[in-house]
Amino acid sequence: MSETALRLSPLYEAYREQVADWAVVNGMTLPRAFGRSGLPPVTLSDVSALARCGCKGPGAADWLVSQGVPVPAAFNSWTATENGLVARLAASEFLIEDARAERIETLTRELSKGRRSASGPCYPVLREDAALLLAGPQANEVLLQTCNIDFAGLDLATGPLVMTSMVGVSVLVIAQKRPTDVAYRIWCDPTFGCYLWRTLLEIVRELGGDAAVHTL
Amino acid sequence: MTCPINGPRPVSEFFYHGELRPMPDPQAATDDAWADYVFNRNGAPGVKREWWYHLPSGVWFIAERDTATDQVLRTYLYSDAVAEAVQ
Amino acid sequence: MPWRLLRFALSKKHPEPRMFRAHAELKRSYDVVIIGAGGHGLAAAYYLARDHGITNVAVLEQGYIGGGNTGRNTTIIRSNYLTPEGAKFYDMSVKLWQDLSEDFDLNLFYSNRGHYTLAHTDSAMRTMRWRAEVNKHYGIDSEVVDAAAVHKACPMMDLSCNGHAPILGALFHAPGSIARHDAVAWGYGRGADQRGVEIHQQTKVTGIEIVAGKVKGVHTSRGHIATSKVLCAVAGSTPRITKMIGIDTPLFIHPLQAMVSEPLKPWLDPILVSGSLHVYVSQTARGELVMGASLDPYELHNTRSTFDFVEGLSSHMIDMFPFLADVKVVRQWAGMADMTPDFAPLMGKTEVEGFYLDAGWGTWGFKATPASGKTMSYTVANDRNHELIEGFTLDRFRKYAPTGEKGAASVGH
Amino acid sequence: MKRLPPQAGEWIDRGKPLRFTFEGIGYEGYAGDTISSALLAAGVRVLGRSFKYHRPRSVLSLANHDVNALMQVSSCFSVPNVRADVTPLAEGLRATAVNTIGGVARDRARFLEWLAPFLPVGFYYKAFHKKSQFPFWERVFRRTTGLGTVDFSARRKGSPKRYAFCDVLVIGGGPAGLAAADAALRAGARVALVDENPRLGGSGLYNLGGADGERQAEETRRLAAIAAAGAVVYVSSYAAGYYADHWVPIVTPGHVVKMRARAVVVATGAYEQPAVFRNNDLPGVILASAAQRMLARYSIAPCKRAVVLAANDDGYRAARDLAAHGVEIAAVVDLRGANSRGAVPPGTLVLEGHGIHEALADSQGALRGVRVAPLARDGTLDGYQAREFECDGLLMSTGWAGAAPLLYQAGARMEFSAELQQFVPAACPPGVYAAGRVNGVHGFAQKLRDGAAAGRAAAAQSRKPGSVDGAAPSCRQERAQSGMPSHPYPIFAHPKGRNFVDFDEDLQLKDFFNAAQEGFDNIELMKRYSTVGMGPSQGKHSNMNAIRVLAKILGRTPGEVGSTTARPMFHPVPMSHLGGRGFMPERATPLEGRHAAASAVWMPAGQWQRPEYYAVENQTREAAIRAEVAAVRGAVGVIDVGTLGKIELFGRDAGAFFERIYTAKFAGMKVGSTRYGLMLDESGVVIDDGVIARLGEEHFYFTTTTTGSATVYRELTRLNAMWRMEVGIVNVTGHFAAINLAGPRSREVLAPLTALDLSEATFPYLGAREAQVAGLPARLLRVGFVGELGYEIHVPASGAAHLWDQLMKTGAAHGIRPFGVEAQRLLRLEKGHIIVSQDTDGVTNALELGMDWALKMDKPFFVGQRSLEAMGRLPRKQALVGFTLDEPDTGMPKECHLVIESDEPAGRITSIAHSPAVGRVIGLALVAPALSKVGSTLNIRIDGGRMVRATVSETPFYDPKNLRQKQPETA
Repeated sequence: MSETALRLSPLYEAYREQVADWAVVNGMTLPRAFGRSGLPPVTLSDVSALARCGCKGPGAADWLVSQGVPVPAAFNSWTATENGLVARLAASEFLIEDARAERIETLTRELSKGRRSASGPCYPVLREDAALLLAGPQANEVLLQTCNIDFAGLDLATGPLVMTSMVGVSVLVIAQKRPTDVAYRIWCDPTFGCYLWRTLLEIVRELGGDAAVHTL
Repeated sequence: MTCPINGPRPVSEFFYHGELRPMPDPQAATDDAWADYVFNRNGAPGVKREWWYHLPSGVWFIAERDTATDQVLRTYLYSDAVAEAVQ
Repeated sequence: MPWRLLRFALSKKHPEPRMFRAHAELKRSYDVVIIGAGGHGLAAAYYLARDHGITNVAVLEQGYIGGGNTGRNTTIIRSNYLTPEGAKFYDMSVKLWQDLSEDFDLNLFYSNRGHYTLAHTDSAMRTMRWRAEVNKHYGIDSEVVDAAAVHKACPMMDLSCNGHAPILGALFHAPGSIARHDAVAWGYGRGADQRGVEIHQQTKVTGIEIVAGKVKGVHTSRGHIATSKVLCAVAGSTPRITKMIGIDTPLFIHPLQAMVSEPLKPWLDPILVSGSLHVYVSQTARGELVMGASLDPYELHNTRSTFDFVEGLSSHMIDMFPFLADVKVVRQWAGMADMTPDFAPLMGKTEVEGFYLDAGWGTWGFKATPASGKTMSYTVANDRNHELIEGFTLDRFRKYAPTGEKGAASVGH
Repeated sequence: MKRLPPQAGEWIDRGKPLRFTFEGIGYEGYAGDTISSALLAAGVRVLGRSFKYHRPRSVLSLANHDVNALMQVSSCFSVPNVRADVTPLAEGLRATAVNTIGGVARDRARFLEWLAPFLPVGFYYKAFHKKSQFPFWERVFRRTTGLGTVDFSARRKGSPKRYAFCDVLVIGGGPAGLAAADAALRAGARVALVDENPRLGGSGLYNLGGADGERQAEETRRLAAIAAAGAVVYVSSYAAGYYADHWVPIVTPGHVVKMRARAVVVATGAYEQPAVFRNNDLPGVILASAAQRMLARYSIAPCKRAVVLAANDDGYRAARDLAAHGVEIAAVVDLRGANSRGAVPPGTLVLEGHGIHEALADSQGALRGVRVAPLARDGTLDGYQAREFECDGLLMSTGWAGAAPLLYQAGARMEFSAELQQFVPAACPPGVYAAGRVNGVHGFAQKLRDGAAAGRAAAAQSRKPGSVDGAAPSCRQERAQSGMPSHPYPIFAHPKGRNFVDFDEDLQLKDFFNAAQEGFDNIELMKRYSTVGMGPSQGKHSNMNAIRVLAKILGRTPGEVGSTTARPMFHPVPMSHLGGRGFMPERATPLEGRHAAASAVWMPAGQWQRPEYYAVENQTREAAIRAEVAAVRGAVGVIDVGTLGKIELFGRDAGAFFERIYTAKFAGMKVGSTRYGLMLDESGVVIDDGVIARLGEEHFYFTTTTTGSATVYRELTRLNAMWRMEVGIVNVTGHFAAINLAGPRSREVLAPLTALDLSEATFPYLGAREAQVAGLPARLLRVGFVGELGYEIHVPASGAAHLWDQLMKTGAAHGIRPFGVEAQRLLRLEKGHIIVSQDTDGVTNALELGMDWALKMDKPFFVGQRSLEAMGRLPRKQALVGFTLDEPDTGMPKECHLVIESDEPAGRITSIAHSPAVGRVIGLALVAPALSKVGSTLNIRIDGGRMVRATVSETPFYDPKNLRQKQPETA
């Protein structure tokens, strides 16, 4: 493993023993490979290294607009951006994720100054989430075995975001339509990350899938 | 149970806090009246306004629920209830 | 084969009389009206008649005898309570229990099994020691034992609980017992009936007449009765009754669920309770495993079942007993528990003269049946709280002096 | 019994023979057989023994209700109470009947039947209870009670549970259910269909009335249409119950599917009901529908020569089915009067107005014949005129009881239909529909129309809730055309009894009369006293007849008697199915791996595991902890405090908000400082404590106890919603890691990692700063929980391991050592700091803690304040004090040992330990106020009942002036 990376993924302990080859992504130590090739019916990936920040408060939406961040109009929905996404959690909280760490750093810096828009204040939210990606044709089956939401019944065109409980952990889930399948992004409190990873991976493996590296 | 923000969800995703009860003015209330407020409950069945919390999203809201039948008549945010009361 | 069963073979006609008479009509007045023909109400009637000579008593029941929580609980009897008030009260109860079958000449299947409250954390071990020390002080047989002793008592149990919650030890309470719950109501009912008490089933109380702060009578679905004393022993329905007379109480009603397995050849001797896993379990005389968990998390005044309950409880049962995976659950049910803020009951006189409460029985009412009958009959007969219930009166809350049974705060069964 | 020639539609695969044993004897059946059908085909007549009298029993229903043919089935381990009538046969399966002594054939417990006269209903209440003798009798009972045996070697199983969603769930794949599914599919609904049989079709494929090829063909066409339309089909599966909001758990062979439907069609059919007459339990006496299932599914002739007891059209259909397969029909005995007979094969003897007076047993105890007697006008049988018929099979077709548990659970209002002699739904709740026999609709064509109507209504409801009135069943016409499917009283007394109403519990007709005589004369009391319906089949074959009997006793109608509630489960469900995988969330701080590498010994703390201490090779636990303590007192230590709750508060009103939720004052608090806070509930009970740091005018950061983080955050957000102050609350518990660096050398360890000026003057005790530490944005709090110079360093969670590594690196030269929870407990005890929930309990109020300095009663308001005011006017109940043990050699008290005064409990120890710093055993205790003065003697009862003495002492025990926390720069 790399001694030099400043950051460790919240999922690191869950797969440390199975990984031999490490890389550093966005300053975070991540597996370079999980040692299985081919496309299994379902894969689980660690995407915690994506840069991320959050904000909340009555003025959060307006403040984000002022920063040129596209704001999803509906509660519990998300919008894709050029290099990431903006998710609206309930009414007045936002999660912004971007592959470019600088973009997030700028926003975080601005936020920490204590921001206020015409509609009220906007507060920073530290987001050190464990971030997972579940993909492949059997991904929905994993969800059906772990959480009580009918993802197949959601209208993906509206960019739905679901806050629910998965194997006993509060999670945030969005479905991303991809050319050949639907991939699910899952975020949870980092201290539940290893448990969530291990539990999901056990089911993923039962279904013939495995952990996989997802290139950010 | 239908969260006003997250929509219908299984009741296991929620935390029940109890009936919405106005707090008497602590200065004006006698010790007895304050004890009644702190300890006593309207334990009889009926339609009650209750605090509920959606655990995964952290949304508090008010549910009007018939505690005899478990039927939820409506749910709304507390701020909306206040707005309604003001009008 | 006991000789007394001979008469069944020898007599042409079934040689048993009615256990409780049917009464076509209510009398115009009674010395005491008891609302609720569950174990508690009937026990109070029994001791009123037997110990205090008060027999002009009506027990009113909206449903049928023992149809409420008496017939819905998991029948655990113990006295290993945390507070001195609780320990002394339940100790009296356990002692009464032990003689009850002979008292009634009715076999209650009072079965002494031993009771283990399992501790999975060091803080739980501390609480167990606290309870044991209080118990021992009052002569109650409780002791803290280690995991090896638990293993000896129940060698088939997985002490690691599937790695989820390793068992560090337990509070062992040797007198812990189970009994045939319905029969308790029948025994008290028959005994009261034989002494002249009238039990009126399918009779609903619709109002209570109060004049100048004193009880004057009771309105029922079958007419009005004059009386100066009303004992309310209706558990989960208490708030409906107290609302009729304008008494506020801290009671709140949550369902308590239970489930039962198919009959199995006996294998589980002790009663086991795990606070961390929310499980309590014993095996009945019929061979069924009777299992319960914690209270439902919200107020509800009906006895619906939830699937969440059987899922959670089964999962934890298998954590403790992995070999039960293929054993089947036959039935689930629920009762309405009248909870108090301090997990101690609500008993005795109230601000309305002649209105006596026997409530707040939450999840601990069955085991209290004899003691509550005994102390409430004394209280009603003498219009003076029995000394054992002084810590349980309603006015303790205005004194900001809750009886701290909640300190035990594991599963309260 | 031999197999019939192969026929179309049979379920067995004759190409796949399977070998198995029953009671140690080898048999062969086919794939597709159940254990019972294979045994019947092999000519085995007795499959089990009854629960109480150990009478020989066999198949009754062949439909998952044969509780007298429960088996212990072994493969790799042994499973109790397996229902042989529906359990698929498997190669090598070994089965024995449950609850016999010495095997089913020669069960030694059969002597119990001789005792029957001594054992009336409820006999066990009437004897055995002499206190001295009960334990003996209890042992006797425990030997005879129970059915199957638990195999302790059975392994843990966790079957995956799964959620599923549909528009219309149809429960029951018989004619009505298929019609409903078909109609709902045509209306465009997403349909799921459940049937407990391995194949769909229900009675449409076996109740053939001799040769109803048309009916079979129509069913087959519909099945194809349903499959083509994409319904999700669950076979060999049953709905365990109906739960609120159309939640229906479906138990499949491998796991539970938790189905959430928008509308539900209950087409669960009906249980055919036995008639009650003497010896109605003999092997060979079966339900007519069971015979039809044997014929059509397993190609077994139920007997060679049959008598059919009929009281409806279905009986004649069964007779024709028998005849079609070459079974001789000795007679059809019709309980109804003249002109009620149906079509029979030519030459068949039909005895109208007759009943079965008794069934006769052969030497094995199986059926050899029946005595048929004419019915008198009062509905009784005239035994003197009985005629004997030789037969080895008696089919009963006298009525049906709706399989209505799911409707009851859904809250349907049921009423008794005198025309149908059946409880039928009068009103169903929204979104729930009944169809077919359970709905009181019995003819085939009628069922199809009823099912289709229900399917259409359900589909419409699923699209637009409330669009269809679920309350009024539109089946009046179909019900009216259903004839009279059930006899009102197919129950016949016999002077010698053995006429069973409940086969599970061996209850005879007279038991009900006797129970009623004893006062148990309403249906609920009757059930509880007699135990009718309490057996494994939950009354599916006994409740209806019990209601009829009680109605007869009371002179009322069954409707007036009413039925008992039908609670889940519909059929018993294995606990592994219910438990599923058993998810148990666990939390871990980002330093879990670092602790493990340092040989941490773990202890649970809620969902977390925390290092209790770090094991050192060749050192005892105590020594390791002592060394950790010594490191903190003498050099420097680090502890992971990341499990503490961490919450941020922003906004103009943040300070005012804190004023209201904590007992301390915050209004004048300086930016860059910290303060200790106690949090109370409304009754003044202490619920949490923590350190509050002011990082900006409108920005606070505070910690809660490890167990309190979620509940404190939740309650604060509720109060914030209610108070409507300008406050933003963010729970960052998991997103920040926290490490407490403590000890006289801590400043030197930290200094190389940060540019922050750590001097006492610029960053004093109780200060709070934000700075870069080891390249990470950090928050530093000068706290003194363990009583030394120390820094609680909070960094984003992903950087925690890096910070830990850097601290260990720079600390190496200073003798740094990680310390665990045990060391911390001792260190804080020396400082007299409380641990909420150890030194307090669920009723300890703030006045009792001796921390009046932390209670700012002069504030306008804080939660719990008003209660404290009121309690302040009342005598206190207890007080928390520090104490020192007088003579440590006399014995060591433990936490929760009692303080005894005047022979009564007067308090308890809450914390205790030997303090190396003080050189004494010190502790905290909650004691009676009279004992709370410094210098008072505490008499403590320890293990073994011995008494030891302690003296109430001032706290802190160690460094009372807190000088060590405020150390100026060390050289």
